[in-house]
Amino acid sequence: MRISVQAEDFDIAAEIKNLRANRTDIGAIATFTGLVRDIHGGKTIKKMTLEHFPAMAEKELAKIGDQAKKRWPLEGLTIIHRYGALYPGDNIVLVITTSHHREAAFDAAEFIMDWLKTDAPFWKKEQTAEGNHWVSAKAEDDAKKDRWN
Amino acid sequence: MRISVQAEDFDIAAEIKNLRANRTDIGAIATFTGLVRDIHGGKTIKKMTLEHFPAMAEKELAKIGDQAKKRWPLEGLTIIHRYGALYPGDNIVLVITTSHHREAAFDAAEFIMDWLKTDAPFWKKEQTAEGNHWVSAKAEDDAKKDRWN
Amino acid sequence: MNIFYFALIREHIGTSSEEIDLPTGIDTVSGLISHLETKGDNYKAAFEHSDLIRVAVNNEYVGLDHKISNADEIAIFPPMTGG
Amino acid sequence: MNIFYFALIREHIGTSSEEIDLPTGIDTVSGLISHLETKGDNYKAAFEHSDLIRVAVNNEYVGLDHKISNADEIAIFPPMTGG
Repeated sequence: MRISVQAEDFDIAAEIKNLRANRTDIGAIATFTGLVRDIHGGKTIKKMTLEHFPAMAEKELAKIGDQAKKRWPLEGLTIIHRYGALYPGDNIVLVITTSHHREAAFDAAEFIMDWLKTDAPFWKKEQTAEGNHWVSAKAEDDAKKDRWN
Repeated sequence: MRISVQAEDFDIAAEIKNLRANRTDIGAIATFTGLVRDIHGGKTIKKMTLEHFPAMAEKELAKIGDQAKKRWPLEGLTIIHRYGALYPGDNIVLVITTSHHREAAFDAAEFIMDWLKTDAPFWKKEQTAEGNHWVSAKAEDDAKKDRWN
Repeated sequence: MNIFYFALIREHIGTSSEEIDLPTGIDTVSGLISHLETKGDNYKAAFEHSDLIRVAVNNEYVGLDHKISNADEIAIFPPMTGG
Repeated sequence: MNIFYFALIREHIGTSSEEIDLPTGIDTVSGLISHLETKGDNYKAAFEHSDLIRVAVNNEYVGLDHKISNADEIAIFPPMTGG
């Protein structure tokens, strides 16, 4: 399991290559990339600043990854979350899961994303023409997480 | 929507880049890569030959893609399916979905994979130490497809 | 009519395509398959398990009761295993 | 004890961390928050909506009734919005 909390961008091709290595037993690779959108809640986003809690961030991502590995037979798992100043079109988060079977890869990636939204210690602040504001947590994100229980 | 049926390998990074272009309105990118595994049904796979029906293959992939686009608000969609002689570790199929929201991207990619398994005119023949055999269609694949109805 | 065979069905029959004249009185896919079975044991073996036969007429999937004419192009193959 | 603040709560309070002595008689997270609210309007604003407060003690998420001592390290922040 590779976990990284970083300011710099990630390279999805390099990350997939790293998980595949020279293995020939992987049947399925699912990836999810979350990006900064130029519009959110009807407002034009100029910039997004991601604050994080360094002492907890990697640890919590690893915990979420461990939960996914307990639930599904994964061959490999990568979670990368960026912090700092980001702009529309920039990458925020990357999840890669590899498994013998497609369903495990898909479900684990979606599970990890759902849990990241509510349990990873990151906070988004958006800069718009009308000013800056912290993004509110969404009740629907709690609901998405809860469906895995 | 980009659809390709090809003998040559694909480059996931180039395909993602192509879908992203310079857009800043994409919030989520889901990808799925299916690969040849070295073991299937307890047998060691030396080689897999994928036969296809050229007159229908791209058309059927496009139909499945169109169905996904009707069901979910996708920003972009790529489906690539290889044919010919493949070896363990080789790529078989790539699906990429982009959307404003992660759930649409995940669900559409999974839907497309489920439908591909039963509706795309491709047939897998495996070469093992004990001989060659055509892969049997799985009842569970029909069940996976049916859950979308 | 032109008939195309794929995968295991192609291997049983021993050719990937052939041209035949649809006999008078046969106007469905299942009728065509019954007719083909009279052509030899290789055809019988190919069509032994009717639940493992899939058919396309003019590049569209159809059921076994689909109506056909001599102008149609037929493809016969096992359940697909792509993806 | 060391207290760390993040995001909107950090901005309301005006600092990302501070060290305080846990007053005698206070031994829960909610007790600590009530105590902090006596320190000024900036704290009151930060903790106005108790359902928007999340807490970690020694880098583990806890509930508001979690027991604390002066040796603990506390982090207080709004609901997370990562991913």
